[in-house]
Amino acid sequence: MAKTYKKPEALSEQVTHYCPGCTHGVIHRLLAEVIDELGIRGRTVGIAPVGCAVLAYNYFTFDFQEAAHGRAPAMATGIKRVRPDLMVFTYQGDGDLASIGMGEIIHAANRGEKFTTIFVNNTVYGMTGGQMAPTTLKGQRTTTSPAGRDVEDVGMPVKMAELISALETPAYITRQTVIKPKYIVRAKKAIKKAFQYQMDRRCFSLVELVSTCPTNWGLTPVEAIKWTEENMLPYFQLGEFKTPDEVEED
Amino acid sequence: MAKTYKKPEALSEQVTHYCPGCTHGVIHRLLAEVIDELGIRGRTVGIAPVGCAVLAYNYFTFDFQEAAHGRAPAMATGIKRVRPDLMVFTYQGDGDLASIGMGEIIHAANRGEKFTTIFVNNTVYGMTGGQMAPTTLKGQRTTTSPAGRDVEDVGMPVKMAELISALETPAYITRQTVIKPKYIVRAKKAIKKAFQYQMDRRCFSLVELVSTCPTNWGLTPVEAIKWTEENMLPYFQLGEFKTPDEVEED
Amino acid sequence: MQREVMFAGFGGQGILLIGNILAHAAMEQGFEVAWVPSYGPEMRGGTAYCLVAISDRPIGSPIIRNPMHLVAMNRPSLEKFAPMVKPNGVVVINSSLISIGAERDDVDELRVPANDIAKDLGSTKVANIVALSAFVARSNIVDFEVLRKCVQEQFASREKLIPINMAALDAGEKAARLK
Amino acid sequence: MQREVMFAGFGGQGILLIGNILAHAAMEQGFEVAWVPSYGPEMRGGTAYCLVAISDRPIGSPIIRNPMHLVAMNRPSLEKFAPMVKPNGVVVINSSLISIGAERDDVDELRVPANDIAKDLGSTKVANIVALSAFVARSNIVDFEVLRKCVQEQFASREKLIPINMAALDAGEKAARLK
Amino acid sequence: MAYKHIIDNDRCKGCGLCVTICPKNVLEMSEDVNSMGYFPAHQARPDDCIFCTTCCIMCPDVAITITKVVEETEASEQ
Amino acid sequence: MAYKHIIDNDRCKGCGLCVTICPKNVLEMSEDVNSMGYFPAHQARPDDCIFCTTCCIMCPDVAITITKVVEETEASEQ
Amino acid sequence: MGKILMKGNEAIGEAAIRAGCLNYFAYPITPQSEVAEYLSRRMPEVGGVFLQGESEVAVGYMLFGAAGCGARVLTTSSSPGISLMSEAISYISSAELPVVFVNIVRGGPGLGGILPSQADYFQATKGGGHGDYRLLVLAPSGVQEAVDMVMMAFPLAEKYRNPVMILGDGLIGQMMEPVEFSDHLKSEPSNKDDWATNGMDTRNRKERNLVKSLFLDAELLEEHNLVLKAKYDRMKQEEVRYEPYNLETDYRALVVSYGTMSRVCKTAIDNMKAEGIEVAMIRPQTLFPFPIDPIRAAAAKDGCQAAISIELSMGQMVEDVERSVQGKCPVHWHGKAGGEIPTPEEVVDVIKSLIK
Amino acid sequence: MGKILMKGNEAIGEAAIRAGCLNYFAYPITPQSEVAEYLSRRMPEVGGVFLQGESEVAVGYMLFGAAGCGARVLTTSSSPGISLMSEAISYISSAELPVVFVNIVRGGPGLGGILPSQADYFQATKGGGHGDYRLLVLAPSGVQEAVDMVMMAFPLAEKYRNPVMILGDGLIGQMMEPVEFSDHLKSEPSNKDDWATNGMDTRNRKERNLVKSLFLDAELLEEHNLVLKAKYDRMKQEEVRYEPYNLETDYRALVVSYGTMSRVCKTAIDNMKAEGIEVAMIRPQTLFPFPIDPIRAAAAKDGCQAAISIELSMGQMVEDVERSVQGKCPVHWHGKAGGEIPTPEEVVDVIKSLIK
Ligand SMILES: Cc1ncc(C[n+]2csc(CCOP(=O)(O)OP(=O)(O)O)c2C)c(N)n1
Ligand SMILES: Cc1ncc(C[n+]2csc(CCOP(=O)(O)OP(=O)(O)O)c2C)c(N)n1
Ligand code: SF4
Ligand code: SF4
Ligand code: SF4
Ligand code: SF4
Ligand code: SF4
Ligand code: SF4
Ligand SMILES: [Mg+2]
Ligand SMILES: [Mg+2]
Repeated sequence: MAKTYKKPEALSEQVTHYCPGCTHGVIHRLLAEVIDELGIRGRTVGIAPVGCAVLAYNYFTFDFQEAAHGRAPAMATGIKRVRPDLMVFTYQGDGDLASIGMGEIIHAANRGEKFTTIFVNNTVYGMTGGQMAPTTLKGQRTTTSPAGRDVEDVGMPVKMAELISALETPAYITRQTVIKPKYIVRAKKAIKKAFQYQMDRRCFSLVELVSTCPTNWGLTPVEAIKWTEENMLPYFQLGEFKTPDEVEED
Repeated sequence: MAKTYKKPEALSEQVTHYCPGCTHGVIHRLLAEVIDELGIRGRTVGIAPVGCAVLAYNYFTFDFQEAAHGRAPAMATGIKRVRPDLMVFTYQGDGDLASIGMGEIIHAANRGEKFTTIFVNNTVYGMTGGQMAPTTLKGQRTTTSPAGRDVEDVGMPVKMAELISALETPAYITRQTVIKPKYIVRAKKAIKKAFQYQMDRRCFSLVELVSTCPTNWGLTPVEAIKWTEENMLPYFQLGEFKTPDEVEED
Repeated sequence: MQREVMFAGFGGQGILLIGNILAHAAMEQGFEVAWVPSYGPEMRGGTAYCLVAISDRPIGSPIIRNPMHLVAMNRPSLEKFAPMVKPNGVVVINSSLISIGAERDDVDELRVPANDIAKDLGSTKVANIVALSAFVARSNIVDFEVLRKCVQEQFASREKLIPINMAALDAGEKAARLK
Repeated sequence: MQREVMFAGFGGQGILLIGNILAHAAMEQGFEVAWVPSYGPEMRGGTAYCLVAISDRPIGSPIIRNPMHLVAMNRPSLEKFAPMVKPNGVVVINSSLISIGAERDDVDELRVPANDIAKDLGSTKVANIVALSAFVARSNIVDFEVLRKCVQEQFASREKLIPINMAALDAGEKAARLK
Repeated sequence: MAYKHIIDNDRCKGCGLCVTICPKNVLEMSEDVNSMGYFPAHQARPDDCIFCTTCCIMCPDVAITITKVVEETEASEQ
Repeated sequence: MAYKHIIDNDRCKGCGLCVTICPKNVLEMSEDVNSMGYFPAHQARPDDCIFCTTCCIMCPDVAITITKVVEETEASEQ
Repeated sequence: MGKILMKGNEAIGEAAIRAGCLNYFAYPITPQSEVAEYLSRRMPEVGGVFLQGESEVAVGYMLFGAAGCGARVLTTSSSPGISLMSEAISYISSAELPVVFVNIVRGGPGLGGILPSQADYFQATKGGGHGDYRLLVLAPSGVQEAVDMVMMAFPLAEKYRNPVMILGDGLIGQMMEPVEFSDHLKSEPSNKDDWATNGMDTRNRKERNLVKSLFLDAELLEEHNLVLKAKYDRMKQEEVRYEPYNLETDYRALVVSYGTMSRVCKTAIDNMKAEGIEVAMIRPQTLFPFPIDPIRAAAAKDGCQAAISIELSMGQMVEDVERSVQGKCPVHWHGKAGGEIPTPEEVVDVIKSLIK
Repeated sequence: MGKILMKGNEAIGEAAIRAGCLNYFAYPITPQSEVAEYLSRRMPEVGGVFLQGESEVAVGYMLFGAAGCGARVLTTSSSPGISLMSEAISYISSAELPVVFVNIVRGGPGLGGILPSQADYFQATKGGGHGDYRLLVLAPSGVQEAVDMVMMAFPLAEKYRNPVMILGDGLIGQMMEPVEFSDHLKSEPSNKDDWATNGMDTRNRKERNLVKSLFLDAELLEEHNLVLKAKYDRMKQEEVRYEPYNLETDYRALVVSYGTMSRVCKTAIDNMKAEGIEVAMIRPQTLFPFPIDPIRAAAAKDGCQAAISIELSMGQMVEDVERSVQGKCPVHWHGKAGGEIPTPEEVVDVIKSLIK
């Protein structure tokens, strides 16, 4: 059963600036592994968001662009339109993708742009100090919802995977999580599948990843995992919401 | 059966600048009738979009603001937040609401802002000369899709009512049309219902109205009605997509 | 010297086209030219107009409050622009659709029943060419033969339209010379 | 004269708080003061620091490359900031966590086992107050009694924390005076 | 007849929608241009009109009005 | 034993996720601070390790590596 | 109430409330997010409106809508966020709505950095948006002045029915200084019934109000722009504010500097005075209207060998200084734009290098 | 190929293709939508990319992405649309990407009108976005010059790895004039392998490329800004372009005017010459870098009684004229900002009123 495990080539040596236990690190590694396995490092362009992952480009070993807050899907569109042969992914947080970047992600998905979006949903604006995000859970306290998210006042948390699945244009849309090894393995499969659809120039793909932000939640990494499981997973249900195929394949 | 019919008080005397047979005129009248019937003219604020209806404020007799392109829902939010007692509606075209204003309408709907959106879907950018809109039908020729909308290239037409209905926050979402008297009567009912939900401070409401643009379609008004019926209605299906009530009421 | 011609009428009357042809002819003849359309939401109102400036020197502002000449294809256009024409300008009036006159005694008014002439030729669509031709014949703003060539070129890609348009050109010229 | 104190350590050590208390005390004593934190994504790295400027005149730039004094609560902070301190400044070193010294012979180095002292008092949380107190006692940058008052005010809303913090203050002062 | 059916010549843009929609084939387009340059609709067969308001409901330009021809008795009744 | 389990002391941020997740309770947090100021994880009971890589999969900082201790025969077999 | 030690961002939030502004729309961005965090707690306490918009673009139009119906309203943001509002700022200016914007400037261009900067001077004073409009721009040099300027901004915005921008920087937002708050201002702009879409029923005059910026007709747009211009000209007459420093001496150079940077310049000037070298400073408190005449007069003084614009940017205000000085003496620029603030020593060296 | 009569907007589209720009992203807006309409037909013919973005904000970043991976890329828009791109313009400038923007300016502020205007001068030359950056700004005065400037813009953008903006107006976009197209330019910027994210596999040098604008460290951001500043300074040295008009005479006044407005000024100057009054003009063809030295020299000439900035705005370029003239003679402004263009007669009257 035993196997070797080491840093993928697509990942740089640099120690990340992420807080201890932050799942951004796990997701980075999965991406790097998939890119290694597909052998596409030399023709991949990543797009870093504005959010805690703004420095993501430091942690990979292939071409990167850094977007403005929320606009990664527009940048990816620009790249894919002029260079359809490149493999392009955006890496975006929930503030980035679901708040300021709502228009861009919906339109890129609707146009069926052939890139992949990795959507890291941790229910808060990590980088700027834990403000409320569109995905903040009902009653969840943040620095700008000090009394807890009041859904009467600001509505329900947005379910991006479901929302984008409501578009008519074919796409691959899935929600996974990385809070435990078994989920991590599935998340990696989903990312790989998304990249494969892109390689085949089939469709847009979005992998939403239910993630943690121990620092801004005020929890230890271990508590954060538990909190995610108990609070996020019941609302942000895991699964495949849409595939471009008539009959689902794996 | 006979009844009298005259210009509602909420409508001004001015002849509109709309092209002959353009359904913007019908929708204006319906709005004015509803406002008259609810007796809310003195506390209503309309928001004109940027689009053919940019001058809408000339045709009504109550307070109006004019938005920037796509931003009417943000303006309506600003008004309703500081003056919840005012009745506020946005009047938006498909370029305005579904293209540039996608982020604003989705977020206003998701926050459950208590205003009403009248969404005039005529599949093109009327005012600027008939360019492609997100709602342009498959294969439809426009000035920027001269070979017809290629859904492989730019995706499927967006169904706004369905998309917004995918949000979790309660709302009243319906799609109607105004191409024939029987539909017009139903459209008016829907508008009234939407305003009533607003009066009761229940929820956000959106009335999508399948409309015509004879000028940019290159058709006579009568041909335009027929085209709408044959091409738009099968794709943009009429109906109520969401109500804030557990059990639907009328 | 710079001369300007205002063409005005309903949308659909081919106003922009005849302005374009005149500008083309002037260019062929070696003049500096500029063609300026009305644009934007005004078009919704159903009116269409354009201004052509022709000069032997680089053209300053081609947007001119007082054009030298006017070709009015419908009544609202005549009412709007006739008062602005410079003294001694030519004012062509499409008398098929316009019963009134320019109400000016300092301009050269030329009434041409362009729609009627065109109808006689087989299609009211060429009323615009009739009016253009009459205007050029009267004003001599460009050489008539150059105009003829340009009309021909204009319809080069839709060859079967050439005869009727050439006939319209002749009819317009005739209408102008008659007076 | 303007004097500046850099407080530095891990996030969670209460660095910003002791800077704040010192600034408050200086203000109470009639000085001009400014308190400047580090902010933004640097915080992710786990470090926290702030600078307090105290002066008898309006304060120019409170962002200072070479502060007069340093209170270093962990080793990386000492390594980073010790070389920047102005000659003759006071450098307080939390010797519970820092085995090395400032490596300077022109500063007044004061080693205080703040965490150990705090642990003896019942909670390592008050190590920051121990260090602050030792610093003030050594530098006399503000009147110790004013500082005492300000610490008390700081915890006024959480009264049961007052005794341990006052004890920390005394212990810190003692540690400074001992040397 | 208790109702009056008026097409405002200067509001009508000649779109023809009322003509198509009238169940009684009452309306036709006029040959005369109006002040805006349009050929407005008019009642070609007014006697067939049943005042159903269908044309009013359809007209995008509120050019058609149907008013009650008020008789004294009716007016006081309301 | 054919595998080697290494925790890179200077990459580990001491989040403790590996400790919680290890099925064999091999890992524990160390008492000594590392260069970044964190208390890293270490193998308290290395003999219990079954090299299942679970901890590697969980670690957000790629601080854990498992390598094959290559013997000549094995290497040539591959 | 005496002095309290307060963070600039929080003090700005508190000042707004005391200025009677109970409506706040914003989007988080470093280094000003504390304003939003503070007001998310405070607004519910005072019955005000706090809303985190989905983006700065949306926030711009929330402000428009709210101000358009007569509410006193504030936003705070930082450089990229202000860029995203620039269309709205142009619209709000054209619609003549009194909105107060606070820009806690960070390093640019692009994502840049988050440290103090003055590189949005052009954007604020020449208009980031399109068309002929002007913001009234106030530049505080410390927390107390930030508070005072917020209190001042609302009446000014309402006097002119024009947006006012307060240009701070990361230092002013993040630093704590002692502040004192003056009394609360009265709450309602007085004349709003003439123009606000606050619902006809609530007004005496039963005509509808219209808030808009479209003028398709050339003459009407011209007229509108002349009205706006008259307003900006009036600001130039009535609202120029600046602090003279050491201007009464026989100075050998004139420094023009504002905000955070001017604090350092003061220290530098004091230090030079101690050495026997007199240098004067004009510190613009309004960046628009700019203190053109005072600067020209000061630069023209006998013995003044140089005017030096010292900025946390690569040379923006210097253009206005050049315009002001009109050749009366040579104009120089010194600045930094990375986030580091020049030290007094550096400033002294620069000044010395420019005078004999 | 001889002269053909072509609409400005279409000529701009065609010129881009001939400049080897096969990538176009835009959003419709009057008065420039014909560029998009034209290119929606032409791009497929030449195997290029045409994409109508969902908004100008998105278009700004499509340009960023495309240029970032080495493509030659164009957008066209009009005033409010450019405001929405201002964040992107700041980012693109910081990331040093060669993008060409065309702004067919319309009346502002706000929704304004759609007639010709020059009221985006400030926005274009001082930066609508945040931070220290500069666009190289070209101002054509007719359709032929618009074509020439588009052809010129791409090599300039690539020379400096900096965005270039062409500032036209509704007249230039909508009018037809005779144009001649020069030969096609070569297609690929040569040095892109050094910086573009075009995929490591396609490059010889196997290091990854990074396109970004974040510099959290003060020193690095400072360094970056100094690199940018050096570039702008170089532009000031090498790229100033202007047309002198009647400058060889003993003129009594100096007009500074550009674009559409300058055409009218030429007519006015000709008319005055006929009357025996000599007036000179400097017509900036680059608005940044601005022809500061030529204007100063011209204003300083004996007999020149006034410098007059004549603009389709309420007074924007006049500030640069003031800066340039440095008190050598009085500086005046004349302008309109509604959409109507002042007539030659009006210009003559203004000039006469300012000279003896
Ligand atoms: C236009 C703009 N607005 C705001 C910001 C400030 N900002 C930086 S990151 C961020 C939120 C990031 O949150 P999220 O996308 O959820 O990522 P996370 O940090 O949680 O991974 C914000 C608001 C910015 N840089 N630019
Ligand atoms: C920021 C901005 N971008 C573009 C425009 C130009 N514009 C005006 S109306 C319009 C499209 C309107 O189409 P739609 O919303 O469908 O309304 P319709 O005219 O069809 O009723 C556009 C793109 C603008 N005014 N502002
Ligand atoms: S703030 Fe939250 S999201 Fe950001 S690095 Fe820390 S834990 Fe991760
Ligand atoms: S262009 Fe189309 S939408 Fe606009 S008024 Fe004309 S018909 Fe109506
Ligand atoms: S009222 Fe009815 S019957 Fe009469 S004209 Fe109108 S549609 Fe026809
Ligand atoms: S529907 Fe109205 S506008 Fe159209 S033809 Fe009939 S009366 Fe005229
Ligand atoms: S490899 Fe498996 S058993 Fe060994 S430490 Fe890691 S999780 Fe535990
Ligand atoms: S999971 Fe990784 S970072 Fe966390 S404690 Fe274990 S080895 Fe260290
Ligand atoms: Mg997040
Ligand atoms: Mg439309």
